[in-house]
Amino acid sequence: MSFLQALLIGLFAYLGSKRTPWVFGVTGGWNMIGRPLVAGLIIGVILGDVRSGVIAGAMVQALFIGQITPGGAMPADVNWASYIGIPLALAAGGTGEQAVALAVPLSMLGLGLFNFIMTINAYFPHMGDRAAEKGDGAGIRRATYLTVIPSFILRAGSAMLICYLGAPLAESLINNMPTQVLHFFAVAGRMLPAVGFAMLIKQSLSQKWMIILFLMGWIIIGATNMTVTALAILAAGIAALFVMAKGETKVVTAGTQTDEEDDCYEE
Amino acid sequence: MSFLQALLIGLFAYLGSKRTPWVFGVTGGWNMIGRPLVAGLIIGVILGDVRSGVIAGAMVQALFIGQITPGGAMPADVNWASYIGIPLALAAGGTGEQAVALAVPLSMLGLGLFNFIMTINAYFPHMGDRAAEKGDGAGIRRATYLTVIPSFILRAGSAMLICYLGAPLAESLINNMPTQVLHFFAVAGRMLPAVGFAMLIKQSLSQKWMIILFLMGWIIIGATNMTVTALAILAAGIAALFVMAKGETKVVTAGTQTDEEDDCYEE
Amino acid sequence: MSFLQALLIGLFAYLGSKRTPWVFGVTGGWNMIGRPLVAGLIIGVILGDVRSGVIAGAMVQALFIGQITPGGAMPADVNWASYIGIPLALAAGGTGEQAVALAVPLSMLGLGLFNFIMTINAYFPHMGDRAAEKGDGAGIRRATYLTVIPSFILRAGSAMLICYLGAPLAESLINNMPTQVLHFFAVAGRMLPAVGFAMLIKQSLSQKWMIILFLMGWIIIGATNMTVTALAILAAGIAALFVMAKGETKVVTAGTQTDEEDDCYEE
Amino acid sequence: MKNKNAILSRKDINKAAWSYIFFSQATQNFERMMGLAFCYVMEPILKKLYADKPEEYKKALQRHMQFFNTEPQLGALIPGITIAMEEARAQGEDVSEELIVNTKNALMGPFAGIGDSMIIGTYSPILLSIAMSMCLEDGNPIGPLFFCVVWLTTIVGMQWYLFHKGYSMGIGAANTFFTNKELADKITTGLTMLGLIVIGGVASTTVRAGVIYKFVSGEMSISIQERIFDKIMPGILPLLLTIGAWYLMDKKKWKTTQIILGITVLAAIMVFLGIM
Amino acid sequence: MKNKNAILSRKDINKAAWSYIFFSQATQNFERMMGLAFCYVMEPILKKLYADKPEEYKKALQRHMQFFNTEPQLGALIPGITIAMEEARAQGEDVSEELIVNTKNALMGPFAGIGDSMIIGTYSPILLSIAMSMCLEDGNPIGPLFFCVVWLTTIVGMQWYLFHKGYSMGIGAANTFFTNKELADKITTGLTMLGLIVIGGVASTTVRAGVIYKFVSGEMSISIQERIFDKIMPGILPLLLTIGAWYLMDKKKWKTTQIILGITVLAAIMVFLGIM
Amino acid sequence: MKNKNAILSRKDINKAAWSYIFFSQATQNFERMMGLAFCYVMEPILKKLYADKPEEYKKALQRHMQFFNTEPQLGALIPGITIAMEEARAQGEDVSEELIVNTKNALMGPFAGIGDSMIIGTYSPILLSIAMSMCLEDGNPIGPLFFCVVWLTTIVGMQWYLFHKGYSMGIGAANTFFTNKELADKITTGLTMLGLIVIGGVASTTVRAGVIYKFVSGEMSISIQERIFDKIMPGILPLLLTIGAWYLMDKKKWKTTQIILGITVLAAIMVFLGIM
Ligand SMILES: OC[C@H]1O[C@H](O)[C@@H](O)[C@@H](O)[C@@H]1O
Ligand SMILES: OC[C@H]1O[C@H](O)[C@@H](O)[C@@H](O)[C@@H]1O
Ligand SMILES: OC[C@H]1O[C@H](O)[C@@H](O)[C@@H](O)[C@@H]1O
Repeated sequence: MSFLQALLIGLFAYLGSKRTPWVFGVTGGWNMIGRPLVAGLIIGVILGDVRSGVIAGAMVQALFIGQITPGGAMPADVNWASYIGIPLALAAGGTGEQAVALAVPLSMLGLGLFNFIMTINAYFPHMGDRAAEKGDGAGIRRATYLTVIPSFILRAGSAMLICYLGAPLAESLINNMPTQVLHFFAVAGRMLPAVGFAMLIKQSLSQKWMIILFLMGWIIIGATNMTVTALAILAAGIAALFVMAKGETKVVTAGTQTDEEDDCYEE
Repeated sequence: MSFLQALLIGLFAYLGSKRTPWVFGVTGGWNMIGRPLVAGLIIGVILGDVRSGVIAGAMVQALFIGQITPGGAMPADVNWASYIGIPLALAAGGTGEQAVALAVPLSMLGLGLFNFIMTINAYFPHMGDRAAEKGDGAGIRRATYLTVIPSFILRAGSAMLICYLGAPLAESLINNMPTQVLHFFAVAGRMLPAVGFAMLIKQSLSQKWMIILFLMGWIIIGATNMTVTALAILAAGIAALFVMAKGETKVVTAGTQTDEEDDCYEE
Repeated sequence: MSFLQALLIGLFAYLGSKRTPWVFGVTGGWNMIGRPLVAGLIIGVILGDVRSGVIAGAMVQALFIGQITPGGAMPADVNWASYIGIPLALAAGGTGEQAVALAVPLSMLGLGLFNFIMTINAYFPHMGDRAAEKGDGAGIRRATYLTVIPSFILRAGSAMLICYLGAPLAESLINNMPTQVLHFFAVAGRMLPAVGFAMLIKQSLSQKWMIILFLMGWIIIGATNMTVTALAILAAGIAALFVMAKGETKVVTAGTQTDEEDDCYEE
Repeated sequence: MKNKNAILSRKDINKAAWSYIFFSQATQNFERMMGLAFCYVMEPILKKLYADKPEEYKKALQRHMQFFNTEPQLGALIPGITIAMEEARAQGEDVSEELIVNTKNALMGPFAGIGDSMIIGTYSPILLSIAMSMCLEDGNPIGPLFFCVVWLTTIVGMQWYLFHKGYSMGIGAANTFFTNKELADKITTGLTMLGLIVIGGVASTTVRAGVIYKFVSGEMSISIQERIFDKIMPGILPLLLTIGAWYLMDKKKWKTTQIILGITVLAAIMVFLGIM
Repeated sequence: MKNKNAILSRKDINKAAWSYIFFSQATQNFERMMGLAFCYVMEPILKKLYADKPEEYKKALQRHMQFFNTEPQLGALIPGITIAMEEARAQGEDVSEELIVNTKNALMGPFAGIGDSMIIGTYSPILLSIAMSMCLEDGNPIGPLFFCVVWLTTIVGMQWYLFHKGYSMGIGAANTFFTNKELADKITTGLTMLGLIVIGGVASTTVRAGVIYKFVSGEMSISIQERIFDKIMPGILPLLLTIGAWYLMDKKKWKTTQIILGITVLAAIMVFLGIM
Repeated sequence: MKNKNAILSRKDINKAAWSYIFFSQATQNFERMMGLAFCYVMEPILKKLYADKPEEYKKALQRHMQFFNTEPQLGALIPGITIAMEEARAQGEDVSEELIVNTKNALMGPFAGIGDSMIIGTYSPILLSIAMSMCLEDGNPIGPLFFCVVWLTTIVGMQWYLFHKGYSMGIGAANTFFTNKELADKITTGLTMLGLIVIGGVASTTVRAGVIYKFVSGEMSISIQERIFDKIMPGILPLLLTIGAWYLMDKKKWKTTQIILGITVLAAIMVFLGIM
């Protein structure tokens, strides 16, 4: 990997990190450029092998597809997985399997960096406090813009350096990796997405019995030719039927609760 | 096409038109003989090519399958499409595609005839009025039977004449039709049924959210091996579950509106 | 079939009969060893042809899969079907089809034996009554243990004898059976399970409209790739949605029935 | 339910039922729709009922010459009820002319709506699509024959049943329908839902639209339809087309002809551009 | 919930549970059904409880010799409850003989119904059909072995759990079941629905009927099954057969044997005519 | 709804909306989360509103420097509402500082929960899985391009809409949300259900686990996966894995890292033993 290539990858690693404002903020950055699928295309273009990049991106994406970060709690660092795992795998002549094998451990290691930035960034609001006290609008803007710097240095820097310096190591690592170890990462990589979905279920489940809905979705996709879009429409139908069947009544019932009952609407 | 063949086709065109009483009224006439699918078989028998007739009938049928005529409002004249479109296409040596290409424009043109008959037929009730005033039962019967005549002349006549005289024109038309034009009619023909279904949805939808049911049916057929019969059974199940889940309550609630609680246990 | 083989088959016939306590009572006996599927394996081992035994067992099992015996009412004697039908078929060199052809009539004939045992066994409770009157615990135990004997003699004996003596007859029967008769038993055997399911529906149906659920299950399995397990999960979802949509309301309504409103929050 | 000393015989009702089945729609026109035919069906009945009251007979003829319109097949219940009401009136019961006319008018709307969507819009398409699947590939006549047999027997049978049912229930039929609102609601909702789902299924096999354009760049050739639309959902385009047509019709108040024109123009453009 | 100064030890209950699991159905007969076995299970318990009251012991033995019948596996809850009630009575609490007998009688019906349809009619067919799919094609012993292991462990485990649950909840168990009607209803409805759907699925793979007749005319040969019935819906014939059998059984009160005979005759005729 | 004599122009709101879209998450840290960025977005607005009240301006800056956290994309409604409230306050309406802060705090929780599960947890996986299916087999760039275009336009559009909606509804938006509980409940329940079903579908195509071990005995070789697990249900193992992970997380309070470790160790053992 040439230095320029590593530099470009570092830059995009930063653009796809959580605190980047440049491309429509978190929407175009973390949630778009930061996605392994998109990263795969970008890295593929940079390294001159779009095909392998996209395939590796899609395979690494599967690891993190259901991942949410409630309240800033990151279960695994997608950024290093994408912007270090994929390029090193491609550089070593590998593709999807190799990218997954690197992404799994890198996503663990990257958590340290993520939490470090989340911690040091706590400095800037205090700078903002002081400006606010003085009614100094420019000071607030300054504090905001300065927050960009650590993220830039650490994200772009780490990705660039590890890609550039780590390439030979990664190459020998991957080339000498016993097939059983590669197989282990593949197996683990296929199982690990369960964690993201478990978080998602926990987050979404307002009532315990609703877990059955998750199971229904699983089974319907497994036993029919539905695409996810079709499933979403069907799911909207099921939800609408439920809400309408149940909801209608409330209104009727409300009617009976004449005089004093007004707090019975509680649900 | 021989004159006799054209004559027979004209006759069936009349028997499949909306006001024909002969074959169990509207049920055996308009809604059966009038259907392109059935017309295809009849025309195929008359022209001596059952196979092509049935295929053309089925393909033209697809254009109008969901069509309803609420309050006499006809969106497209199925009669001309069936009894002029199909025979002319067969006579020209074509089959399904050609029949569709002729059926699309003919179904538009035929609307004029349909509305003309609907208008002039308004004469006969006045004849009936006069008979009623005089308590003349025979007069009412006479008015009723006379109504049959314009329909017969116009429907049988138009189909017969156009089939007989139009055959050479249709032949040269179809044989010289650029493939792109044929392709255009095929494409339009596949898209046009959307209109019938849109009318049907509009007619059926008592509450806005129920549009999701239409989508559910669409998706289920698309993603499974269900036949329409199977879907109808499944749909009956969904409807029953909804009605029972929702309906039951009303009864219960109704119970609570009385002062005596003993019927609240009602299930 | 050697005498020893017939003896062993008779023994297992008894162990799989309804009143056998030995293998975790009715659970391991009648409901497990007594199932044609399991019987097929056992008989296969005894006769030295596991493969044919298992296949015949599975095919005979299909005849009785939905069978219940509410209040001791047995629609068809599975025991003879399994422990006489399968071994005789295997002994005659046949397998599934032949086993079914023998199982159908044998299951009818066996009913006589079943009802005979159910009747003579009514003797033992009276023995128990006398012991109870005298407060004689040992007497009760004696009565209980004695009940085992008729079942043992009749079930083991009948299966053993018919298998041993009937083998030549069955062989000539099966070998000389016109193909149309064999075909008849196959056709009847495929249709007869309808009876078991009809009983099951009758037993399960608390409200008439719920028959639609049976139809839904039928159609879903037919039109998708769902296994029965997947269907069971989906069914649990449908049931949960229904109960939750309907149930919720009752609670609310129930709330209105009390005089104090404070428990309206009940969920 | 049946009048003890009925004036009308079973034969009279049978005859009227056949008249209705054959003629219900035969006089259709924009002014009175099914009015003349309705009077034609009633005439022999009225003749018999008011045999000795010529004035009543005339008035009765006139009231059944008025505008009447419904889905004729499901609507077979209505003349049945009407005959029972006329019979009661002829027997001197307290059935006013207004009540008779109002009952007809009150019933014809709901029966048009439900009939159009359930009989013409749901049941017939179900049969047609089964029949089409039987013959589309090889032009086998079994398809149309199957349709004719099943359609004719079930629908003529239904009309026969409803006509007699209407007569035997008499005015009670109308009452049942309008007072037990809850049950009527349940049935209507259930049928509507059933219908919509089935219509969706039939539509998905009938409306079709697909992009034939392939993006070609160098050696690579990407079918837009297979690569994009089918991955989102097979049939996404015709679905959008149908929902779009409904939207324009329902929300934007486009007329049917405008939508037909719109689709035709759209098809022409797409074909011209080589997209479809 | 558990009695503080219990007379019975954990070991006593365990022993009774095993007695029940092994013997519940061992004395089945048309007169008392499970009666004798129930008494047999209770005997050592009663002996201990009424060690110093021989008259009570005799009366207790007699009351448990009475008719008793339920689905024995799901019904394992009932002897558990009964033991708790007898223990309470032995400790001098206000538990009358009638209450004990009535509780048994009140519970045995629902547990028979639910047990038959859920355990024998739903759970067992699910396992069996999975097992059959594992071995039907090549006679692999894994099918029956799978069934034995899963069935035995789950059902024996369930009985063990229910028996102890019954004992530890005591009379409360019965109360819970009968007073919290709403919850009981919800559960019953839910299980019934689940069962019916699954039964439908299993039935569709088990009941089979197909027309083999082909209509031949000249060169054309039309398979009636493929061309007509499968287009309507694959499996339409066995479905009609099953629903028909249920209809005759439920509405026309046919006996099981009559239906078996009917189907057999039908099959014979169809085979004879070359239709099936 | 809109203030008649508004101080803020359309341009001010547009500018603030863009600030928010670009910077909402840019200052994220463990202490204040989105606090500083929120103040940054409000600053030009506050400057204009309190142009002649420097003390008010300072206090306003300080109150928007406080802790704030929500799902930033769905949460775009909140700054919109906040601006409207500040404007009302500047115009002398009775809007206390507490009310402004409390409204922000009350809304941020629900919007975080719904936003995380619907936008990040449901909508994004839908798009991603479609996109992945477009490119996985041959590395076609159309997959990621499709994702970028659809995601960016819809989500930026949504933020833009919500921000302006929040401003135009003002405090009414919050009221609507919290007083019409029934509607809010319906929507939340519906969306939750929709989300869970879709998540289940996506999970089934993503989480994978299969046994490669084959039982070999003599000539016979039985694939445990195909012969047992697939017959029970294809995908039964990953389903159990996912449900197990959720169970440990939800009921046993395992931490995410513990579960990741657990799965990794499990995978290692299974691979080592040659089972997976
Ligand atoms: O949970 C709400 C919200 O918290 C933080 O702001 C981030 O982790 C966001 O990604 C998340 O949506
Ligand atoms: O809409 C009710 C009814 O109106 C007219 O009578 C005709 O168009 C019928 O086909 C239609 O069913
Ligand atoms: O119906 C309840 C019950 O009755 C009898 O005891 C037996 O036939 C059992 O198999 C059945 O479960």
